[in-house]
Amino acid sequence: MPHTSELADSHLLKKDHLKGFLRKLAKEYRLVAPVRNRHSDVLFTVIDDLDAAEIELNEPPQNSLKQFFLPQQERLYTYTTSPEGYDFQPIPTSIPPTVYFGVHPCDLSAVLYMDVVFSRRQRDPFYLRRRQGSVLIGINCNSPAPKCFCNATGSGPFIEMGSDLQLTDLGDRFLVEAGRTSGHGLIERWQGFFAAATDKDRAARYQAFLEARGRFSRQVHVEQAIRRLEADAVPDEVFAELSLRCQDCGGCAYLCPTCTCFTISDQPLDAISGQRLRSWDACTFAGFTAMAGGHNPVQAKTEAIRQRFTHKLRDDVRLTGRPSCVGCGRCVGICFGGTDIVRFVERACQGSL
Amino acid sequence: MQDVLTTCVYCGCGCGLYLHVEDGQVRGSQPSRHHPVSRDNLCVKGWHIHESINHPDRLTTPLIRKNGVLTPSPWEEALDFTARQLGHIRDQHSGSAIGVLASAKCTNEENYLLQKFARTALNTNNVDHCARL
Amino acid sequence: MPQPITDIYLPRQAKVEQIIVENSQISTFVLAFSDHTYNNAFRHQPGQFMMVSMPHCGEAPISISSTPTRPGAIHLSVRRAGKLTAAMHGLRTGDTIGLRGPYGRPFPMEQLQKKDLLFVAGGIGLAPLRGVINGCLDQRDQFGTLTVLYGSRTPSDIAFQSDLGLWKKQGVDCRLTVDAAEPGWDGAVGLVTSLLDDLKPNVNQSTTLVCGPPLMFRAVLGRLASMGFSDHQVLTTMERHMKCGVGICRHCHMDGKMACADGPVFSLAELRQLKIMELDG
Amino acid sequence: MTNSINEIENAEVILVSGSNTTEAHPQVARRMLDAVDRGARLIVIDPRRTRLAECAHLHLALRPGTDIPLLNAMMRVLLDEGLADDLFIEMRTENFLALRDMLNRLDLEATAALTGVDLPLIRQAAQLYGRARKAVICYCLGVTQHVCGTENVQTIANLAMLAGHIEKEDTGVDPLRGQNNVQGACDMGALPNMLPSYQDVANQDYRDKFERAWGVSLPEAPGMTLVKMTHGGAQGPIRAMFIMGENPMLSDPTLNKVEETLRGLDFLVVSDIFLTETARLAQVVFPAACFAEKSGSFTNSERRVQMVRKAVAPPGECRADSEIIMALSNRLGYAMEYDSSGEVMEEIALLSPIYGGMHHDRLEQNWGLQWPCWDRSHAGTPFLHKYYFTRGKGHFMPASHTEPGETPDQEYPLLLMTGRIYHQYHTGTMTRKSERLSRECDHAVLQINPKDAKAMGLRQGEMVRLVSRRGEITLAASITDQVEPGMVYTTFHFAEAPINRLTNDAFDTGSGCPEYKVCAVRVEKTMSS
Repeated sequence: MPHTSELADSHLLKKDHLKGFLRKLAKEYRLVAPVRNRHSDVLFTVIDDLDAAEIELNEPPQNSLKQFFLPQQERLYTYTTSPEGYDFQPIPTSIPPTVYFGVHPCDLSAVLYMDVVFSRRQRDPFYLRRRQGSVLIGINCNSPAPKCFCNATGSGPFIEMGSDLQLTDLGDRFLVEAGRTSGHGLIERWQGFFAAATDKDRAARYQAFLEARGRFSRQVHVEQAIRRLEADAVPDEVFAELSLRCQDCGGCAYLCPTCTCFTISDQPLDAISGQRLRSWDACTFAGFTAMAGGHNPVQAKTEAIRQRFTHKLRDDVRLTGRPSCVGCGRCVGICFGGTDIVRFVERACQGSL
Repeated sequence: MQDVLTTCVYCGCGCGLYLHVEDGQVRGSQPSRHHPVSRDNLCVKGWHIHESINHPDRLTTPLIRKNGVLTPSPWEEALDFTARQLGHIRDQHSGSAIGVLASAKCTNEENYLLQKFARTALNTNNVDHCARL
Repeated sequence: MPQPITDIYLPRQAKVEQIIVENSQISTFVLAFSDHTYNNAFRHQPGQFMMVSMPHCGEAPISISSTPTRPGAIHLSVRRAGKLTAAMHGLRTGDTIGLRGPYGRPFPMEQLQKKDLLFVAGGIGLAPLRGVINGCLDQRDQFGTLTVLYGSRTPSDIAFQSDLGLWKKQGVDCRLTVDAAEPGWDGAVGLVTSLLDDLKPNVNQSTTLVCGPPLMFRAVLGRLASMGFSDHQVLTTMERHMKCGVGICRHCHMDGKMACADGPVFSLAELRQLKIMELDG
Repeated sequence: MTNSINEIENAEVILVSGSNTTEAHPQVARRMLDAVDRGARLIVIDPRRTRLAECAHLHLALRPGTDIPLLNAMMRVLLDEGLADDLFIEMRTENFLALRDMLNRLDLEATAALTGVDLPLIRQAAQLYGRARKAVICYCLGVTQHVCGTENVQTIANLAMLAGHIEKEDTGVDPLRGQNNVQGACDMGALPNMLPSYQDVANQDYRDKFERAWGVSLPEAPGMTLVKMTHGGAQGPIRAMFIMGENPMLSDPTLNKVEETLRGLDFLVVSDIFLTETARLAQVVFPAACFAEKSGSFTNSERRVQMVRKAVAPPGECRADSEIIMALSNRLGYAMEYDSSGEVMEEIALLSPIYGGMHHDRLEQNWGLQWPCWDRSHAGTPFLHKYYFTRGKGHFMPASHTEPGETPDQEYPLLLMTGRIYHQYHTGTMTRKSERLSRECDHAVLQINPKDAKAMGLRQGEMVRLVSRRGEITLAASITDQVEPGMVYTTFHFAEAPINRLTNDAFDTGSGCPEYKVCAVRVEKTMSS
């Protein structure tokens, strides 16, 4: 990671003025940010009342931006059957231009990955209509949370790309780097909020990065696991052991910011009409691969678990040069049986250096 | 777009989960991270709880059996008819000719009201639920 | 400015023009898009598939069994397997269904030119090969000898009988076998591999196209290897559960490849790189 | 549960009996597996090799219905090896001598043989449990759904008291409650013999209290239990029923009898969110709001009372059950006027001591409160029986083996057990509406051992007819060594294969709990196969 941003266009925003800046943004955009609610949970939330919302930039939010671009359940079409035929009507959805504020590097990396998934082979209209017109304002992580391991996946704790504006907390002020044309536009538009950053500020950013890098509480050897998978050197017993513990909840995939598997299904409304839905799916479910008539080419749980980890740590590395695990730690410690990616990496690397 | 914390209905564990509401419909669910039971994850049933809430097969109007067929009817008619029937049996036989089943899936408040209703309005202790199933 | 994005998931209405009953479980549906302009412009390549919509049933991938050399109609040969295909078997001429496609990597027809082609199929597996065979016949001078080996459960299960008859007339070496004979059957009985024993192909000149259930597939591969076919000379088409058809949803994953977009046609050499149940058992 | 769910992960030894925890209580299983990862020992008592049993250090695959002899044998081992907690027994229990005498008379070899579990395995389990400093017992319907369910529970209590494994944090006896608010429905007095907060309806003092609050005189005699109400027959004493959110036409034993009873009623009114098998028989069906469309509270298995919050408006004309009850009550001459569920809770707090400090404003904060919560200053009770048992001293109740209500014979040679499966909930009214849950599991299967399947010439997935003295159903065979030879197992979620047409209506006289875990059946091949 270079020690200063490649984009030298950096500015200062005093923390005192953050809310003022967000208020300006909220006049022209829908504002989404991590908010600590009255139950003490932190969720990316659509903010209607900026003064009532407690924006939380340290504790990572429990949800990611996935649900905004690929909703858990989305209505695609209504259909009708009549003597004239079988007809599909797209369901129009107007997604207001949205600023996603306070996005951590892991989640920014995840959005970049989703952009690839939903436009590499084919441009996915439903993803893109939600993704287009969105502005991402990232925040680098000065103090990674205990479950985080983005240092091992190359997606944090600081990030150089992916956002329109990237913030670094320098105590009483944010260093603001404009990553894209749209980011420059935002700063230009509300330039009264920003002061020019000096080399001293950029040095402070580098210092914060160095300190953040030292704050990870665990070493997860993702790169080694990738090499072991690529060499087909992970013993079958590892997958067998993990699959025995998998309780089939789907939680790891649903919480994961880069798990984009989905299913499409019809829901009848009455005898002659219905709606076509798209919803999250998980490759660990037996029904994910089962074909009509019952045959399943993935015959054992072990193979489903193998698919989950090889996809993230081998296939996507082949495709994009980096794993699609972004080290956010959401799946860690939440698995009913303890079959998370960190345990996989540990097991996969056992007995090798 | 809004996430409302509530309690899962799919077993006695009692997970805290958020229902994701979009355009007045529940379109998803997710666990509460800090809830002592759910602790940031749900079982497969909890993760798909929205599918039964917004399902088109939901009953949406009172039904009264007319000429042998359950027929959509106005609330007032259904309530009046039911009260008349229950009142008739209570008065003709006694409250003990009426049985009331409460529900292990309904709220405490509703169960309280239903047993109170049985014991007061219907004058019977014949109130139970499938506690043992 | 956001660019308008083509709605790749929107099915187009197509009309059932004709239904050919192939056997008790398989029918071929002859379809044309209701939009005539679209229908006339529609082109596919053999080995590709369509995503078929049926009311209340969602979508399923069905391989195209017609040849692009005969445009104007799309043939889908369908075996009754699940909810959607069962609903298709309830269709009548004039009914409409939803279609989108064509999708997937087709058979490499240019590589097959001048080659002797050996087709080995079981049951519904002949459907994706039917388009290739008819295409070869329509451009007969571009291909070498054509041989079709086809296995069925019983004589009354033999599908595509009219095609088989026409192919024979046009000089295709068609050989049939059944798992279990019935009265009146004087043909071969046994696995389709046994038909291979009688063949003396010019292996260097040949390519084999195999399609059938996993057990048959594995048996045929073994036999072909002992006959001297290299993995590059064996082509097949894979069947998987699919939802998007365009390589996004991942239901059809095959150890890193997507059957819908990287396939469904693969050479055996490509498949050998993958951990898949068809080869590993 | 006497403990909180989170305490389970701190136990050193976890003894699970008659609970398919990974399928029916996933969050509890999560704690068990976490505990195992931290070094805890897991003992599973279950006739089937469940997924949890596969993860266990010891699996005692007992013959169904022999819980009491198995636990008695474990207790005898504790006594013989000096692992009984003498101080605890002395300070906190009574009637120990009766238990000791019974145990000392026990023929250990013969008792073990009765259970079908090897004695060394029983001994090992007893030693693990007895030596632990913190040990929990989790049990579920596999223990209670027997004719001797009450004795089974008492025997579990005997074991815990003998080892002194109760009254401490991370230590205790934890019955896992099946349905989301079965605990609350009991707490609220939706029971024929109990007013809210387990105040006996036969007790004049309690009745006086409620009569003053409610302004009417209350019936004295305890009412009929659910099984009695639904099994009275066409000419039974019950002439009308009001059923709110239950589906006895799938959930109750001996369904033919239930159907006869419900069809024979003069009047049946059902309030539900979908048109259930029961609602189809009704004269009036009310469309109810579901949990996402109303506010109130549920009480979970660890006695935690937590808020249910309204997220969306009910569809169509649906109304909350509370509105329906009030409208009917007002029409029947008993005025009910509550403006909110919070107002109802205020009345509950007034009349139910264990809910005394529970008001919605308090439940809104933190994550609810665990009862008993005596008043507004009380913080609730994470684990029960600290310092004293509810009834004073813990009373040992020695029990001996009781045969099930029906055992296999020549005509019905197989033993049928019923239970739940992970992807479905109860009668499937809600879960079967889910595309995903249905995709993963949409039909009932009959688990049968490979030996029995081979003897009958069954193939995997073949449709078979399952017959008992009370009825028959058709379902697919699933050949698996999860069940022992001579046993078969299926679930009750599916209306297409209503297993409760077959189950026995023998029930536990102590609790009224039907014996779902044992009845005699035979398997027949269907014509089509």
